[in-house]
Amino acid sequence: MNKKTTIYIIFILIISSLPFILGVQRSTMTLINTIVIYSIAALGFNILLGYSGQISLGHAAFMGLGAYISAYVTNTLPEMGGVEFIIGIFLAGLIPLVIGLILGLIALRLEGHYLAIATLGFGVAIQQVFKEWVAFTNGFSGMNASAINLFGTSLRSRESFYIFSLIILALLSIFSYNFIHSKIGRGLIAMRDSEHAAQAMGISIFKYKLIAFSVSAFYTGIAGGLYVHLIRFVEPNQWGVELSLNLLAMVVIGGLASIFGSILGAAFLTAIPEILKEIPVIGEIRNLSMILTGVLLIVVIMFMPQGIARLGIKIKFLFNKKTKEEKLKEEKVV
Amino acid sequence: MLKLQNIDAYYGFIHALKNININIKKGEIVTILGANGAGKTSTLKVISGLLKPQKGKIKFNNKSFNKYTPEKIVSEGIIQSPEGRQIFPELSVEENLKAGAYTRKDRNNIENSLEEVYNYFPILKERKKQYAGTLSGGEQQMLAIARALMAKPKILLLDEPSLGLAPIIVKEIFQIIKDINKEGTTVLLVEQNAYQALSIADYGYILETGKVVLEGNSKELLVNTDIKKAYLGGN
Amino acid sequence: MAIFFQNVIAGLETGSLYALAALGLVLIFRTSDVVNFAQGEMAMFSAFISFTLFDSFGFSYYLAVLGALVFALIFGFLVERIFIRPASNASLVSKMIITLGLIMIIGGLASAIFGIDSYYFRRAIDVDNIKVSGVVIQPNAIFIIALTMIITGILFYIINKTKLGIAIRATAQNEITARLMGIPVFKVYSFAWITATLLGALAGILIAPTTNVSTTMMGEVHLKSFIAAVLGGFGSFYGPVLGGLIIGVLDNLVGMYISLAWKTVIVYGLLIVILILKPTGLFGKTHRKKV
Amino acid sequence: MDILTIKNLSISFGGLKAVDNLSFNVEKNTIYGLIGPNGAGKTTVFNCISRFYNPDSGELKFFNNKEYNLLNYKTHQVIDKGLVRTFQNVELVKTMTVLENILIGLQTNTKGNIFSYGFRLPGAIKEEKRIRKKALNVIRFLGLKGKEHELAASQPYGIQKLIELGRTLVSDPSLIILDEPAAGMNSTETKELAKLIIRIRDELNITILLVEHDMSLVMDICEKICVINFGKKIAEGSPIEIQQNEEVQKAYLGGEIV
Amino acid sequence: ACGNDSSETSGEKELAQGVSEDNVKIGTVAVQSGPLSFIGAPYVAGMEAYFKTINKDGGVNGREIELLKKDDEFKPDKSVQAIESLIFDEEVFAVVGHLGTPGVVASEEIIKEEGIPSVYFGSGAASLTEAGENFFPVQPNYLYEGKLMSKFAVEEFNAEDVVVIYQNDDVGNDGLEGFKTGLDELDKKDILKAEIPFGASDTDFTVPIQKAKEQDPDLIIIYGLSTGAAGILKNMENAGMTDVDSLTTYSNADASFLEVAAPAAEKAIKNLHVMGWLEVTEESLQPLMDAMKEYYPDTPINSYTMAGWVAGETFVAGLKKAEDNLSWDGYIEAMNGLNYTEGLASEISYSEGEREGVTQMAVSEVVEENGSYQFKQMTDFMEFK
Ligand SMILES: Nc1ncnc2c1ncn2[C@@H]1O[C@H](COP(=O)(O)OP(=O)(O)OP(=O)(O)O)[C@@H](O)[C@H]1O
Ligand SMILES: Nc1ncnc2c1ncn2[C@@H]1O[C@H](COP(=O)(O)OP(=O)(O)OP(=O)(O)O)[C@@H](O)[C@H]1O
Ligand SMILES: [Mg+2]
Ligand SMILES: [Mg+2]
Repeated sequence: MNKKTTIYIIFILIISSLPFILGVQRSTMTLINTIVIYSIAALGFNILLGYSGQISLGHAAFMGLGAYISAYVTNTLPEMGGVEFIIGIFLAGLIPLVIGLILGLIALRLEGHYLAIATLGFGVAIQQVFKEWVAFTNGFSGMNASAINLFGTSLRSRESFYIFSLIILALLSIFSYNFIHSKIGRGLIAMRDSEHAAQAMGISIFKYKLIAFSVSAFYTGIAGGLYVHLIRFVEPNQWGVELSLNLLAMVVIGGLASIFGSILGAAFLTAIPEILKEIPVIGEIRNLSMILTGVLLIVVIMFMPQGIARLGIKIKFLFNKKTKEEKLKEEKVV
Repeated sequence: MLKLQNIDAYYGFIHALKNININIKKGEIVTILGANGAGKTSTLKVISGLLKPQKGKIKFNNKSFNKYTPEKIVSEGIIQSPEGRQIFPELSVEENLKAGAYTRKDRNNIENSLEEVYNYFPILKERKKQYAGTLSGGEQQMLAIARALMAKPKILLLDEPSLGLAPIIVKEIFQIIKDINKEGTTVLLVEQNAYQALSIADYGYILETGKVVLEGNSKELLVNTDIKKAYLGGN
Repeated sequence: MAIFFQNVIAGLETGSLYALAALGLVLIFRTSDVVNFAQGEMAMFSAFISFTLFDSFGFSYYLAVLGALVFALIFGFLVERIFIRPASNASLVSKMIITLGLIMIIGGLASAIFGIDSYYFRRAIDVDNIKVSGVVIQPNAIFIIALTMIITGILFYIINKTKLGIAIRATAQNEITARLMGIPVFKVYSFAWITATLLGALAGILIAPTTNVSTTMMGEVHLKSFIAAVLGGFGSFYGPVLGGLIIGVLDNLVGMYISLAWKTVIVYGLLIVILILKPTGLFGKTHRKKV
Repeated sequence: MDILTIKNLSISFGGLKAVDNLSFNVEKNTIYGLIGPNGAGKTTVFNCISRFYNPDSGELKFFNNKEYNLLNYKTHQVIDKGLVRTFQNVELVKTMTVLENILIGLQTNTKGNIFSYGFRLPGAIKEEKRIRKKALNVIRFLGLKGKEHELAASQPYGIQKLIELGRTLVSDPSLIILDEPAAGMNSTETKELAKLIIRIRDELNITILLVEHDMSLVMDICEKICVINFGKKIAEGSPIEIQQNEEVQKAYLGGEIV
Repeated sequence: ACGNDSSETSGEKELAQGVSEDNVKIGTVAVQSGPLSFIGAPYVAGMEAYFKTINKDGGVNGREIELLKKDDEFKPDKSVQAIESLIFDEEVFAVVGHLGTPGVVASEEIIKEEGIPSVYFGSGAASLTEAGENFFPVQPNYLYEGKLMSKFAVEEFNAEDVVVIYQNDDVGNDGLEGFKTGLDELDKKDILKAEIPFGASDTDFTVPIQKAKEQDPDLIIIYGLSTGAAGILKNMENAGMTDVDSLTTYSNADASFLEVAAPAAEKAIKNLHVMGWLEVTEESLQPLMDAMKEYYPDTPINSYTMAGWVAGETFVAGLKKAEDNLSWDGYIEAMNGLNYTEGLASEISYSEGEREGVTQMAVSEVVEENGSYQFKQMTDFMEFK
């Protein structure tokens, strides 16, 4: 284990124990939990957009799908001592993965704005399916779900949920880090930067687009599966264009092609509006928190066009000229 | 006519031009030579206003260009055929040429100019309705040069115009440069083909890692042994 | 048959509004490479302006519309200047996020200024309907369709036949080179944003009699205008217009003859199928990319 | 022995016949030049060989231990048959370092899937080490040592061309097709390039098919040259023969003999 | 969350969380920002206007009412957070007027677990009537309203060919469902000729109207919220369907709906009827009008405002009745005997195990008075029996 990994692990341990040390309130804990969940979704989305250069404005559908699947499975399977949750969360990832393949096939023929809007259409259509397919989703009335039940241990408390979801986030982050820094990641990035060169070098655009879409759908689906056991309710209206755009914003604000950026972005977009609402004067005036969130988004883009995660690198650069190449590299991303 | 005085320019942290002084007299052909990455393109970018120098002055007929935008500089009569051709891929060949004539006031003569450049490059006439992006590399290069010619500039900046052209066309290009120079256009020419460039130029500058290391009459430069070694492939 | 025509005409009417909005979108993303998610919000704001002029300031309808158009002109100009231009070097997706921010700002401001209520706003042509062999024809609908055609025609002419058009398309493809050719790209951007905002404002004012003037009035039109742009293909400027009309009519025909509840799924599914068959839209030109 | 045979190749765009019934063979372990006026169809031939374009008709055969009918393969499948190309406009992965760019050339030679890498299975780690070593060898061969962790896009044009060349070399090809490798180089650099190409042929036993307008390079290193115009072959032969061919003189060289 | 236990152990005077000698802290969760704020903003304003009126008169039994507002943007996750914040961080005495079905259903479990009184839901979720003793739903849910509509359709309109045009979301689907159940129970299934959905954000209502017209109905039920319902009416006018009776939901039972719908549907509007659960007379509305004018002059007064007002009324009625026994059990006990008739709603009553909320509704018709339109009650208040 090298120094960098050790630092990361210590960092993660500190972050993860912070809520306990500070003794935050239950509602804050819920907020933190949603941040963890959206981090997972954003991470998946970043693999697609940041690393593979493929856009999707329909990813909310995968998150919704994950939520419905897990709710459905845990609701319909008889009490099996926690096995139903495992099956549920597994399918919450797997089925979106398969549908992600379909989206990948669509993406094979489309690019840029066309892909963006086609996926947007896909998202809207799936959302409509959530509304109409009552047998599976219970339609507009929505569906309740139980708390996570891990082999008889119920993770009802916000704290236990936090630990559990954080472990999943960590595992998925490490997994992504590993495969991004390998042949697979290089293939994705090559496809993003120069499709022609990639093809000439033996990278099958077909295969890598499918990888990008299915992996990111998997992550997003898992996030949905966790979501439904935290909020314990799912209804169709949440999984629309707005959420898809939010995922996009998380990834861009946090930092494209940055795992840590995905998490920062999720935290930014989830927490900022809530924090703003709590500030006395701002909270009182209608929509002021919303307006300010919008302003903040724009400010971040203007002053940190590479995302918040890249800020650290900039600061590091000020102190250490040796990282020049690194900086250059960061600046050229996207 | 055009003067660069003590120019220093950066790309982020890369110091691309270091204290460059270049002087171009009216009616001349001036060439800039140098190895890869020496700063030739950057010099042209500075003149065109794409790269703003940190230090130094750019003067055109004693007017300071430092604050001018690229489009303003074009309307003053300086246009370039940029490195890498940079044609508009989804405009037709003819529309590309018309875009080159954007700042011209004498709209009526544009048709004539079109005929003129088609005369220089007949292949372009054949391809005039084709999307420029689908032209072959050399055809695109011709288009880029022709597009700049359409502006009828006072000073024409050419960044490696012979790149990717067949030998026979390369010859023609140099002939064209001579022709338009005779008609009164001042030319600043960046070339890898040092021998050819020096043969038609009046004056030359040699750049090395962002600095002018040598300048002089092209006749003198042609016989300079250092240059022969470095650029002309002679011994 | 009367029912069929009734649906087609109504589809053309709403489709025209999608088309106007889509034209605006396309103009912006062809020039400044921005997918303007805030187009609907901006249009809503302009519609509110015209309504306020009409309702609270006692302007006549046409004067109020004119006032709103003047407002839109300034509005479009300012948005480009203040929010878009400083980020002109940002990536495509970053610019998307800026317009997302704009949604929040403009939407938030609108409800802070105009309130959250909905208001009825009159039609542009308020005369009695004509009935032609069982089909009810609203003069207002004819007006909307005709207006769209005229505007499309004018834009088509500008884009394809004028110097400004070449400047616009050149800027769209390569801003830096466009500047190297002396094209004042910032004026082009301003032109695009102003025109787009005007088009959006028109769409908003004309849809108001159906959706009422409210902060949420443009949601559907906005979404459909995206779909229209892509369906028709934004390689050309008539593609999005035809796309808008097709969406408008298709929506009604699918609703009438297939299923209202599954209409959305069917129409969007069809969109995806069409795009797979024709990746640059129905009327987009495909050309092999050169390596 | 031939390594590549092209028979009656034709492709047209709209009404334009870019390649017209073209045939030529490239012999193993030679340096073969394809030249011709601008727009003659050279890059298009390359695009057909590397399967970016589908020819309208004709045969494309590649021999590497075995006979491959190239038309049966997709673009990305060509490289592991032993045939790889460079681009007329350098196509590097801009955000990657020099080393990473070269590793891209090993993409199909690398075992492992997303799971073995995601979970860092021992096999994957070993594989990654193996290919890095291989890439570093190529970097050394090209004289780019020390630059491996620099960003590819910030390198001067000449170096970028070398990196692209390295990316092809690392895949252990038996035929490389180069599209205007000397464009943008001055004569000294071109000379270096010529030496390098010969070394590639001699030391690595790689056959080279090349398109180039720089006659000093072509006449220097090519054993055989094919000249095309309007997509048709107008001459084929040794450099001397080509230089003396009148039609080539007229259409292409413009009377110049280098 | 210990208010519960403490009141049980020590005597009557023990106060639950959020209650002090001169203050009762309560909380509400409703959408305040974003596109749906047109529902939440007037709703909360109505509620707050009521509390301010009460406070101005010295509060309830000497205690002022302090209302904490949380914005959940109509999203279930934010709603859960908001509810948790109110119960556990702010420690409010009760939740009043939680708005929005997604949020209400998502946080049902927490409310149930904690046992905190939750009074009035801005939600048509039918499950609330069986959620538990600490739940006090008031406004009729859409299922019930739909059911009652069928009774009016049969008994008041003598309809034989009914078409339901419903908004394709929880509102319209529940309404339709209720209507069909009602018909079933009345054994009149065959009078329903067509069920036609429309989208809440549709921009073209031609198809639903064409489909309705094909049936040549004598009564059209328009089950949808303001914008959509107005769009339907305008299109009926255009299509010449101006002499068919129409009946719409109580959500549209306010003057502001008529203002939006009437101008382009001058003929169709005259045959419009609306369900109502509030006694909307000039006299009964006066206190609301006055309070709104004083505290929120810029906020529209519509059915949402009235709903908020009733939420306030209901909570305060219980508070008054509980007097000083302000533990959660004390309050629930007091509510269990409530029979409140002084407010906007005709009658609100609960008893143990009985959480139906308002079940009495009446139909109003549109009347025109020199160019301006109003609803006028036309039938008695009735229940579905
Ligand atoms: N956009 C850029 N960002 C960072 N560095 C750059 C950029 N453009 C050029 N440089 C660097 O500036 C220096 C000068 O480059 P320039 O393009 O002016 O050279 P040149 O003489 O035109 O070379 P060539 O013969 O390759 O065209 C080089 O070191 C190059 O790497
Ligand atoms: N995708 C395409 N669509 C239309 N025309 C094309 C396309 N690709 C190539 N062409 C045309 O085919 C002809 C041959 O092009 P090609 O690029 O093969 O020429 P080349 O021999 O490589 O020329 P150069 O030496 O200038 O690079 C050109 O005239 C070009 O305009
Ligand atoms: Mg250069
Ligand atoms: Mg070529």
